[in-house]
Amino acid sequence: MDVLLQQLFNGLTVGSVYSLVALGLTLVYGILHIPNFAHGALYMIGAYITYTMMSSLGFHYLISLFISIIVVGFISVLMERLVFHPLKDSTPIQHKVAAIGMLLFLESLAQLIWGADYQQMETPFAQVIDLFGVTVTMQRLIIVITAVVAMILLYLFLKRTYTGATIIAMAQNREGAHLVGINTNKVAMLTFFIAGVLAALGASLTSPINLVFPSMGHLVILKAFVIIIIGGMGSIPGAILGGYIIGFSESIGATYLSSNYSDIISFALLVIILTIKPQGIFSKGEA
Amino acid sequence: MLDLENVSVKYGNFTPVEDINIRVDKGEIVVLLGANGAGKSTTFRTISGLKKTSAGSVKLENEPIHDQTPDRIVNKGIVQCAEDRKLFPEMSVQENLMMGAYVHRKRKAKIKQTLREVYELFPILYEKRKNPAGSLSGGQQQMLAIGRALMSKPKLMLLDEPSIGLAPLIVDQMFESIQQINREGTTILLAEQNAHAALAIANKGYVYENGKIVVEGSSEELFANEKVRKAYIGA
Amino acid sequence: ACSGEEAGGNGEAVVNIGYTGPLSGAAAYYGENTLNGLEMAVEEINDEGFEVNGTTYTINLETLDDQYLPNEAAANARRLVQEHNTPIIFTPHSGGVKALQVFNEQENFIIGAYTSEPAITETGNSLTVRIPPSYAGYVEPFTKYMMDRFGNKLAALPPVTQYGKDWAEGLIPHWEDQGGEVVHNASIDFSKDTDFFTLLTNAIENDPDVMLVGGPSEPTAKVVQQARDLGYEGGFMIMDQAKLDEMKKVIGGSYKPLEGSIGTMPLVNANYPGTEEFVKKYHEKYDEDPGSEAGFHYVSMYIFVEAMKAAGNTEDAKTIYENIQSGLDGLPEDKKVYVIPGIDENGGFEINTRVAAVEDGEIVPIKVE
Amino acid sequence: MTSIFKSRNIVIGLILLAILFPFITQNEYFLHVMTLAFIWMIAVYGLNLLAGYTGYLSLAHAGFFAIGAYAFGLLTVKAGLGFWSAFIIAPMITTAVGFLIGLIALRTKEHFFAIYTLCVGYIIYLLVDKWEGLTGGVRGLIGIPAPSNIGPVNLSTPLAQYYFVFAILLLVILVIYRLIHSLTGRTFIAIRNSEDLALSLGISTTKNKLLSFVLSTFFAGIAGTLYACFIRFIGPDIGNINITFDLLTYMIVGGIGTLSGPIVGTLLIVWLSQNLQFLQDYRMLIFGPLLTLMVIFSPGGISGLFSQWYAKRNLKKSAKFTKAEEQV
Amino acid sequence: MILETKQLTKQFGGLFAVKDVDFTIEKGKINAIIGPNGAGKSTFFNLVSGLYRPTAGQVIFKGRDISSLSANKVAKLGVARTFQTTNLFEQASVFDNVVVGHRLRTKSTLFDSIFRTRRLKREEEQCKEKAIQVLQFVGLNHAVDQRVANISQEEKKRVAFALALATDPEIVFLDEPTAGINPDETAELSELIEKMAEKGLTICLIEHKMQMIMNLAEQIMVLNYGEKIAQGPPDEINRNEEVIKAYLGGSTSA
Ligand SMILES: Nc1ncnc2c1ncn2[C@@H]1O[C@H](COP(=O)(O)OP(=O)(O)OP(=O)(O)O)[C@@H](O)[C@H]1O
Ligand SMILES: Nc1ncnc2c1ncn2[C@@H]1O[C@H](COP(=O)(O)OP(=O)(O)OP(=O)(O)O)[C@@H](O)[C@H]1O
Ligand SMILES: [Mg+2]
Ligand SMILES: [Mg+2]
Repeated sequence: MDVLLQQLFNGLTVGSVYSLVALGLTLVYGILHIPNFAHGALYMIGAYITYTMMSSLGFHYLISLFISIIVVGFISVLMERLVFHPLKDSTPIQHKVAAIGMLLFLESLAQLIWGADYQQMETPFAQVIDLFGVTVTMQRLIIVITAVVAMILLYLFLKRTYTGATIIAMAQNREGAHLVGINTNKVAMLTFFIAGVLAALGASLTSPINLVFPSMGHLVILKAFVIIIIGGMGSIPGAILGGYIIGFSESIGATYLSSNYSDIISFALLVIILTIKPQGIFSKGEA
Repeated sequence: MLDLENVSVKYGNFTPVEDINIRVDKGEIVVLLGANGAGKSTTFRTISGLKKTSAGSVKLENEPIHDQTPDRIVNKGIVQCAEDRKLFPEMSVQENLMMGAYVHRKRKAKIKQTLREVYELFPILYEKRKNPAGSLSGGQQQMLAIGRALMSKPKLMLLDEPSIGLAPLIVDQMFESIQQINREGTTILLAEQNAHAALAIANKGYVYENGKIVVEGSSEELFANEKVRKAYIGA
Repeated sequence: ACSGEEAGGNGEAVVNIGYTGPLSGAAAYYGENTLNGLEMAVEEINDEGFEVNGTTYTINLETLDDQYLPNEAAANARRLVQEHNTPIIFTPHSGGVKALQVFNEQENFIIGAYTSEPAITETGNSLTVRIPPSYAGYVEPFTKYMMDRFGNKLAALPPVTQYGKDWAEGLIPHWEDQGGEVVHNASIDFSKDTDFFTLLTNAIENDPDVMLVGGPSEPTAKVVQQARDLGYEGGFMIMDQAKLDEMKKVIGGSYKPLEGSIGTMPLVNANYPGTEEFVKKYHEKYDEDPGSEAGFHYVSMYIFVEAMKAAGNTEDAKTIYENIQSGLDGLPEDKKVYVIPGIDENGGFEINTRVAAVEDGEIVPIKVE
Repeated sequence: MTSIFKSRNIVIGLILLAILFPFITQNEYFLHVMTLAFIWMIAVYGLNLLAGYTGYLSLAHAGFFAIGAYAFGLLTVKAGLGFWSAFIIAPMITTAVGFLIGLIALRTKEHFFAIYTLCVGYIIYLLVDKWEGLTGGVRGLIGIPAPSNIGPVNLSTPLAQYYFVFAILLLVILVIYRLIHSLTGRTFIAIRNSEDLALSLGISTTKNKLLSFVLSTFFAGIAGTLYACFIRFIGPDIGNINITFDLLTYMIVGGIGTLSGPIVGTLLIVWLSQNLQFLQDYRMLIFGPLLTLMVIFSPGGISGLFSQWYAKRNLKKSAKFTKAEEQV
Repeated sequence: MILETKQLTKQFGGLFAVKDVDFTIEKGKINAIIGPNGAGKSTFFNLVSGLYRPTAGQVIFKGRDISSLSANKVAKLGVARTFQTTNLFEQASVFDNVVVGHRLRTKSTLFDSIFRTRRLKREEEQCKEKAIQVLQFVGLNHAVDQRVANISQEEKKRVAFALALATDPEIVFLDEPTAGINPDETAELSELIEKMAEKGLTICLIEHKMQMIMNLAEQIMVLNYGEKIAQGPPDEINRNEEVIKAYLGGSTSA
């Protein structure tokens, strides 16, 4: 087994998940111009819903996953309606705080419903494959492929369709969007829906190789922030690229530096980058 | 075509627009004159549905629109070119114009055509089509705003002080283009400080004084009106 | 001051016993387990109550959440003493214990400390009882068994908790004394590491014969599973917090992936006098198998009650503390979920540990001399 | 000027109340909770100075709190320094670190700043958590000494500690009060409102932002130090992001950018959570939404509400002080 | 001559917003910069006031090269400016907006603030007096305690003036001070500008309203595509072929 190869693959898997989460975050940032701290909670809820569908209702993994992304999509929309819409013309700090409030709420809600202990999610795709010396489980292949497909679709949607463009337009000037005849409420809801879907997708994909617990979103969301800053806030390609950068630097870092400090790597990376370039690397990269 | 009947607007307990009546007929150019804070922009915001009326009704071709959302109103053919432009700063000039044609998104060919027209009207925009709108100068942004409004081929176009920050030469061009746009069949409602140039091209006008309409009439009448001459033509 | 006073006029007196532990946050599940043990004991005891020189007492368990935070634990303890004047306060984490030790002697209450941190009993606090066994008991049999069966190259992958660290630090020196070698040593953080593959890949790269893993059963099982996925064929030493039987459920109902694992004897398989009954009752109450946290708290509650009886006193912590040994001796057979012969001079319970291993897909007990 | 500090006698009243509190409640536990609340207040004032008056929301605050606490802990336990010397040096250390981090962090703005500090805070937490050699890792630090006597005054009893912490809190409030109502404060507020304009008015934004940041870390440092010598055991958790969120909640509920906010918010939440014990794990089911509702319906927090009502009641004065109460 | 630019140049990507501009401003005079939109007028202001670093060339203020100084240092030396879009502290009262204006002339440190030193008290008085004084000067005595959010466009312009004046400048740069202001108000504002000049201030303003400029300015510079195409007294400029072509077009009397 070649470590480097294996670790590169591991990095690819994790990176894919990071990218998915970061994408949603960056989209919402674009619309709201606020970092949605509650995004990590959506991620966590997504995992739990899939888990419940499977364990309590005995649905197939894929069906559960589908239900989960839809439900979380709507929860996300709800959040926009109830929290961020009323706040649309208030200060950045208010936005951040509101988001944090939601985060705390959803987490204790999850604990109330599902309890605080580690849950673990079955997957029908547990088969182990061996690709030229690299150990690959089916699940991991699925993670990578699904993620990539999802990203391509999203990118086309935003670049090639008018509806996609409205998201970006609205991100830059709400009233301006009104004046050209865009229904900004629809756009906002659409964006949040997409973000929710991506979060739930990421979570449901990765849960079978990991664990499900109320605070599972914390670190992921923190890293997602690191990613979108590295990638330039609001930049789609930036988020994707950033996701993989972090994914790889972690798995490689854990191998050749120290596994105990592997969490710090991504943050250190960020601190270094912002120190050199306060606006992020690809800050011009408006999607 | 457009009728404002006894319209009042409130910001909290403050009433920037009170019981005004405005009538715009098809093919006309109508101008709103008035000091700062007189209520012109508020009127415009109300027509566009960005601000709700507290009393009275706004009718387009005799159907009320004051309860409609801004995007609906644009779809009905009323587009506004706002005082503070409301461009998409990080989008390129061309992308801004394309968004202007959002309501016609289905008809690609038509959009191309209109785009060409706008570039003819404002060549500078063509030069800068790849630059982000935010990097344009004050005046260039003004042109872009008007261009974007034109892209939706509106029936009725609301221009809020289009001459702000424009060089005299451009101001003249601007008013010419407005006339031209009007000739091509777009009805125009114009808010202006620059009463001289505005009245020169307008069919009729209304004069605001803190929220109420104090004088109205054909441009000739307004030219003749002493009060108006003193206050707004500065002659 | 409630202790000793007439409660509800039914001629019975009440002893308040305190508990402060993590009932929210990441450690809540652990906290709940510890509490379950106590509550079960209390219910049983209150059925007929217990008699201390003449008066019949029942126990009133006052529980407070401290989110695993020392300062919260301290605040709670002060509250328990102030408002319920509790002679005994249980707390299941070393942070809390340390924060309580700052004032438990002045305030005169016993700390029922469920932590294996040696330091807490070495500080010479005169009113601390360390409930769980030190892992010392496991180190020797684990090492011997693994070296005999698999070899002497060890990869240590303890969880980043204090518990995990202590365990590793307890085991590794002994392993090396026995001529073993530690080829890889890194800790796993279940709440932070997004992918165990990365860590395991590195560990397995040094092809160890044995892995030291631990933590709650689910994640530990996960690690075992993924190690197998990556083609690891050696043995696992499993720290006592994880239960072989629970892990089996997680992995899919078979002991097969756990082949060659050694760990604490699952309470369900252990044959202490009181175990079977306890497991049964616990199952009825919470429909899941009890872990050792629950078991130990259950039995300690009984021990303290016995101690109070022996002391003939339900209020003065010192007197009660002095009588714990007699409490241990007085413990009825059928309550012996664990057999605890004595308490050492530092206030730690002396418990003889039971060890089990998986051989050919079966749980087999391992002799500990 | 906040309405509380508006009329001198209310202030004096409150101070008296605080002084008499221990005798009113003969309850050590209340005393303990109150003392802790005071410590949090000090930290919240630090946060408020930066977020409320200068417009920069730092999410590394718990990190600096932890640095203060650990600095004190290590100085006394490992370096064997005397109580008072450690008590002076620990906040200094915090401030020094704050200075260095501020230099870099303040190159970023708004959200970048928030996230940057979020990550800095997390790094601090991870370092405390993982660097066992120094901090004892998850095991934490034990054996931190209680305040040693000042001359005859014995500071080891809960009562004495209560007054000790209270005295320091008063000092902090006084300092903040003077700061806010001085040119320095006006400068901060100017920056909060528009940095470009501030610049063109000859205000060195870099210098003043750094000043505000360093001050806020200084207060976090003091709070941390007090925490360490009050609880006398510290673990990595005190550097955890959740603590920052708590402090944030205190500030927002009380009223961001107001002088009375930190007191009101902290007292309210701390006592609520003590009495919501029956809800135990689910406190956040209440505080989370509370936080959100607060920023939606009353961005000025409770103090904001109060001063609005006060302003209505007393229009003439309103113009003078609403601005200080004005939320960011 | 109080301020002078030598070969001043600012480049954005490929575009020269300002190119090799030599301009001298006479002390105590009212100078004006005109030019088509996008000519580089605002950019020129941003260069002189230190918000932008020049790509090349120098800004010399009272014989000292200030091209590399940061905006706040430039302001300290006595260069004040207003913005094309007035950005004020909306939530605060007019008075409080203006008080900070004089901060740069004070020395109080953190220490002074905390210990309420004599110096602090003195300087605070000084700032408040200054505020009152300039507000009176711009004719806003009536609005002192109002919230900026509630005052009219034209009053906001005056507040902006007051702020600039509060910094005790020697030269004031005004970017389109009367944009979006109707004629009679415009007249009032130009009176105010003259009043400032009489007080010995040097003024440099950007305007498109020719009538006003022609009456007001003693010297005019015309920019086009970032380059200086003419400089001189109004009547000269009025007759300058190139200027008419580039800027004035037919109607000089717009
Ligand atoms: N968002 C708002 N909240 C409160 N009052 C407002 C708001 N917007 C405008 N106003 C007030 O409404 C009145 C009318 O403003 P409006 O912008 O319509 O005047 P205007 O005629 O367009 O002036 P201008 O010539 O400066 O554009 C003014 O007194 C203004 O202060
Ligand atoms: N930040 C920037 N990035 C890129 N280009 C810029 C930037 N700022 C200005 N420009 C360009 O520089 C040129 C000059 O802009 P400037 O704002 O100085 O014009 P102006 O003379 O003030 O015009 P107006 O009278 O319309 O305000 C314009 O072509 C503009 O597009
Ligand atoms: Mg207007
Ligand atoms: Mg300009």
